[in-house]
Amino acid sequence: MSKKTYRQAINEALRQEMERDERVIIMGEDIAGGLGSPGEQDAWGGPLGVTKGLMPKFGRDRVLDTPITESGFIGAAVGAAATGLRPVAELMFVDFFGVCFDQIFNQAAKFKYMFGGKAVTPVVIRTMYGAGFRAASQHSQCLYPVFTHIPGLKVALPSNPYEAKGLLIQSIRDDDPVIFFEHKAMYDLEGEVPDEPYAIPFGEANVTREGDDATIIAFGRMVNFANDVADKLSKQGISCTVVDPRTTSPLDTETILETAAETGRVVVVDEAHPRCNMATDVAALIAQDAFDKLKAPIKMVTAPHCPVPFSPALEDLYIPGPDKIEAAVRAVVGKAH
Amino acid sequence: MSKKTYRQAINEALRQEMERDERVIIMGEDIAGGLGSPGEQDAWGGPLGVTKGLMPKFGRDRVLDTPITESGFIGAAVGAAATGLRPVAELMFVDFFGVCFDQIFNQAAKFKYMFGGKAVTPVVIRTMYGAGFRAASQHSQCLYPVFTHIPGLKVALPSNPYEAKGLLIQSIRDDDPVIFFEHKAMYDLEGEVPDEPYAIPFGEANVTREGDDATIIAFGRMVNFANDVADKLSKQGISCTVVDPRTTSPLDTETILETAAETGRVVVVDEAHPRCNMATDVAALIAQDAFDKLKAPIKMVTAPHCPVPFSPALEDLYIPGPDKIEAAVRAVVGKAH
Amino acid sequence: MQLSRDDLLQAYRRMRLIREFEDAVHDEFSAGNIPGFVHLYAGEEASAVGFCMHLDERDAIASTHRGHGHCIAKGCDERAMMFEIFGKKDGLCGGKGGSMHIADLSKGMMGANGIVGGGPPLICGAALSAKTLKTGGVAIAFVGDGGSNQGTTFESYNLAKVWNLPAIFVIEDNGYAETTSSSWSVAGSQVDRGKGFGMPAVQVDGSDFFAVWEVAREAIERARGGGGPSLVHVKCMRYYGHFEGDAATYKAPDEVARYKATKDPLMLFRQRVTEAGLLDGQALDAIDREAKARIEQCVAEAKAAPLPTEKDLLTDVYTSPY
Amino acid sequence: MQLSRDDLLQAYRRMRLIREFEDAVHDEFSAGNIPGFVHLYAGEEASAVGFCMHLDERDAIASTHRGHGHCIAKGCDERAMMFEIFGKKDGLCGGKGGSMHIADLSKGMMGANGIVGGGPPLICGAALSAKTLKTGGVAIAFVGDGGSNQGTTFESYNLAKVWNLPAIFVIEDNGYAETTSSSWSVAGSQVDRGKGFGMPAVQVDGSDFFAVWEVAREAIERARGGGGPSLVHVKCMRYYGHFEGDAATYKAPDEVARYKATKDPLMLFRQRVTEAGLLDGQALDAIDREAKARIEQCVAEAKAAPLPTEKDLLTDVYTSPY
Ligand SMILES: Cc1ncc(C[n+]2csc(CCOP(=O)(O)OP(=O)(O)O)c2C)c(N)n1
Ligand SMILES: Cc1ncc(C[n+]2csc(CCOP(=O)(O)OP(=O)(O)O)c2C)c(N)n1
Ligand SMILES: [Mg+2]
Ligand SMILES: [Mg+2]
Repeated sequence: MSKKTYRQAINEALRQEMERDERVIIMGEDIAGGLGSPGEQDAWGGPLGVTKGLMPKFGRDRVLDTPITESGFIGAAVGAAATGLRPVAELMFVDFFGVCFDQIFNQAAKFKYMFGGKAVTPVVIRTMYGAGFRAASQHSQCLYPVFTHIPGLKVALPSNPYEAKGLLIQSIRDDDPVIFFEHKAMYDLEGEVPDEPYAIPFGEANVTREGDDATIIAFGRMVNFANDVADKLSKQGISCTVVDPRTTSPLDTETILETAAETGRVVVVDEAHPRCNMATDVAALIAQDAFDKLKAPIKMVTAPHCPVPFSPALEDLYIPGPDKIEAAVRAVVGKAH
Repeated sequence: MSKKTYRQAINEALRQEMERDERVIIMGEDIAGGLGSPGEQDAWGGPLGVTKGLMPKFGRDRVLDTPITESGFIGAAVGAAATGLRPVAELMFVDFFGVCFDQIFNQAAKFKYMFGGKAVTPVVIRTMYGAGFRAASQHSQCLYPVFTHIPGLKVALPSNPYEAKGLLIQSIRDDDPVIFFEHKAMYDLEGEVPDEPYAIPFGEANVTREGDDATIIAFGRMVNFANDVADKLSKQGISCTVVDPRTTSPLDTETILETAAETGRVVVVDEAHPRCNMATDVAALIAQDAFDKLKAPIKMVTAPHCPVPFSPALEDLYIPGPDKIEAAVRAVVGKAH
Repeated sequence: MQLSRDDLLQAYRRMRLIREFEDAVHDEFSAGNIPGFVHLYAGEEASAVGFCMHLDERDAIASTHRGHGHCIAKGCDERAMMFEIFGKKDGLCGGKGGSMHIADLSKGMMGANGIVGGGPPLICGAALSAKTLKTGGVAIAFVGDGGSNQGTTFESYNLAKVWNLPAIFVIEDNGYAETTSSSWSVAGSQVDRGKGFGMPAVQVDGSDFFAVWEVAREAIERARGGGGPSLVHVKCMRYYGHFEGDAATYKAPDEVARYKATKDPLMLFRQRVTEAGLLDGQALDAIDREAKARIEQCVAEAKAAPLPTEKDLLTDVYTSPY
Repeated sequence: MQLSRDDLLQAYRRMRLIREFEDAVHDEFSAGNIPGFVHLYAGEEASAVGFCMHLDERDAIASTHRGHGHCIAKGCDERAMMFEIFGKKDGLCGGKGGSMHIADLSKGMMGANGIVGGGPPLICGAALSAKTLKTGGVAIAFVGDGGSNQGTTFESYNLAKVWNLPAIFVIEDNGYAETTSSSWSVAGSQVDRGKGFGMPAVQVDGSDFFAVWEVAREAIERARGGGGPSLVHVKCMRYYGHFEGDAATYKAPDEVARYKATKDPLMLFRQRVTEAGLLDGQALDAIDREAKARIEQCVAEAKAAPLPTEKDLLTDVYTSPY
């Protein structure tokens, strides 16, 4: 166990799984870097350095730089997964899914079903998401609700370094296509991470705080905001349960329904665009299956219905931050507090 | 006013708008047909004959057949819309959006915002959706929840020929990118359709049945099932309100909340995959903003979380049909009935 | 000529089986016994068989929406295929895929594909597996003339070349994408496009099994030997409509009939091998009869077979726990 | 030579303005005054200006993530651009777009684009508008060597050709896509690819403004005259890292310095016009001084300018009622 960043945790998971299983290969644009160039090789290790050091260790046959052809190489990862390899492909920013989604949602996700069960497609797609980087509308989206919508895909949203390592190892060992979402604003976040490999099972939520007054269900980076709010409010006599579902597909509906029922007051926090997102998904689930336990309207805290703006002055307003979460919790617990 | 099919209504809307405005052009794969071929021209008028007759009337300069390059021609429609035309592009099946979504969601949807308001992109994308055609996993999806998720897009889901004509005319006259969803199982559905052009404003739901016991909110083809169920149940003493939101983005939240509040018992019917879909979107909205009026858990009736199967024996079980809607209504109205 | 007598019999048997299969599906569809979108391969048999004759279990192919021929050529079980097309539980894909998704990964057949241009990236992956796992395998993407314009196809050319993959792109140019002529939709030429990506590229007459077999041999040997990808442009003719139900009015009235009379690949094969004294007509007649009987039996059994049931609806979505 | 003295002054002014703009943005980014992903065009000026000199308000261009140079060359206001890059309310895009989405449709500049390969389809659309509305306009997509491998780019080549659009594809090959050499990532050659789609295609030295200007003239005249699309492969060099913050260690240590010393497009322009006696050094020096002062002023004003506020967050999402 030692302190590692989210970036290091991901790198370590990749390294350990590549050591364990020769069939694990990784590919993506500049995940090593310098290919064909006269200068430094492994020059980048991915645009934010997440895969740095893997090419020198495993060689270019297992760490494949690609041309800028997401349909081509993500489709290749899918095809390779269906024929014996266990590829981890990097879709640099999830915002780029629009040029290659077919290979993910119509091919990888559906092979098993369309082929009557006779396909196994253990492909992982690692991808960056989220706002806060001043990266503007086409490099800041969440989009995991879209992947969650598709049967046949699994979707992991690690909220800290520990989750990142364990969920990525599970993603690689899992026999289904997994989309692994890395929040770009968390790469430098530190946390305790065991040195040995470990897998966190999918569909098992993590209850990060326990409380009586309200239940906050939050996703990805938002879990950290929710924890902060819970800690702050607990000093003010409002105690909150915080649930990190860890994966949106499968979703741990049991824990969500139980913790919602316990307090009867629910806030769902989702950084994604507000329509047909995880906030609505979870709120609807509760309104259907834990309705009788609810003591107050469910509150959703999400980004507004607009593209992500560039200007820091606007982007800071765009992100569903701790203030908005706190206000929502205060609203559901009501005057009493 | 005369009886027309859904297919005819769409064809008529296109024809009348092309007559009205020279800037309206249409494009797509085989929307006329026979290009470069020795035989019949306008051979198909689209794979299901929806655009038949438009090329002979308006010529190949305004009715453009395309190669099979959805990114290319849908992007061209977007670019043309930003530079003075009002293109209506056909994405044959919405299932194909995975090869071209970037031009829709990162380009068309975001131009206005990214460019600080200084862009107008009046593009319409007509597309076929839905199950029931024995067309299997890659030609039967709904996917409108994905488009609804994206700020900057508008999404229309006409439920019958009257709605189809009016909503398509509005789509074409609207200055924003509109995705117009045509259910492939409705093309032969007949209904009364005025001969003259008319536009149905976006974001105004249509209440197709009024009742006291439950509110059914349904989308697209499902509106017809909901109407049938309401008619059947009304004979058995259960009276339902049925709401057809007509557009999912914008969504008429006011009518939804009002009609939900009136009965306090809500069923939402969505043919789409169940996660992060319109059923969750509307259920969550109500659980947040009309919670105090609810008398029973909200029920969602959707397709199950699996790809659309080919075999008719399975596809019939897949579709959320009248039986499942009826059962849900009976469940929310409870023992009383 | 390096085709043995057995090879020749095998080639003819496969082509005839495809033809009978497609004719039978056409009849059954016309009679209302088969639902959905069904695209038939009749007329193009020499392409699938000319390539797949060189392949074995190490090798993979990806097909198109017009996939029955590639399936049979790659050794899929025609009986299970027929069951599949009828949507039956014991179909090759449990009735879940149907004609447009017919597949058998255990045979290296990675699927018909409902997405035009869906196959080429997958084939880069299969070729990458072969290269990485050093199986000696190659991978072939069959692509239509229409599919040759899809961006995914071009990306795959480039990827296969820069990764030096054992991949082959076979453009089956039957002159039409739905109703649209390839003489209009394809700017430049297939061969020049291939060369633009630095790949060896040739055109071949798809009515001539032997010509196809020969260019296939070269491309596949090159790939197996580490020489990288190639492109082959096969000119051919589809005999039925784009999908079942299409009257193909966009074609010249006598286009198909003339081709059948003068260039049918099975007819030309028969002519060639009998004239050269390699096989006699009786052996071929026997194959014709067997193939017909076999397919009739497949249809009869498929019709009688049970449908999948409710408990099949939600299986096969995931492999690991969900 | 058909460039007047005014044209020459204008060309040099535009190139110098781009260079000053980029140098200033580099300094401000390094000082921590500019956030986000910023990609600089310094070194490639002759390409943007060599093409855009032939364009007027009928014409449209689509750019890449590296868009400042194309903006300035197409006549966007450099002051509003600088405001935009600082995220200010009076920026060219109200501060909502930033460097990666800088655009001005009123000037025919259809935007920098955060999506590699995003521009070519849009340009087919602008060219279609020009053709349909008979404006006489042409449309140009600037594409990087990396972007030249994206499927959308190839689809656009084909579409432009089969629709016979007045479109030009300019591949700005600065040798790298991020860290990856175009000598590795681009199979075949740009020119052969263009020809594979039946387009006229040529390569040109992007350090030589006059050479660029000449091939641009030809391609644009052809397009305006109804002769359809062309491809131009411009070889050039970017002086800064891929984005601001990148140390470009993948390049040879002296690669940029040597190019700057021997092939800098502004230096070569100056040499050429002074040696030929077309302009004197003083006129060019004056432009240098003006450009520098102008950009300094833009930066100073941008820094002092107000930010957008909460009421700007939800505007500009839709045009018609929502
Ligand atoms: C991405 C995508 N676009 C469009 C279609 C609809 N479609 C199915 S087959 C076809 C024509 C294909 O033509 P070609 O590639 O020449 O194959 P052929 O049918 O001639 O065998 C089209 C347009 C599709 N299935 N997928
Ligand atoms: C679809 C997509 N894939 C990847 C990226 C990430 N990316 C941004 S710029 C770039 C390199 C582009 O190289 P090139 O086209 O040569 O342009 P240059 O940066 O050299 O001007 C990459 C990979 C992106 N923005 N969009
Ligand atoms: Mg074809
Ligand atoms: Mg480059």
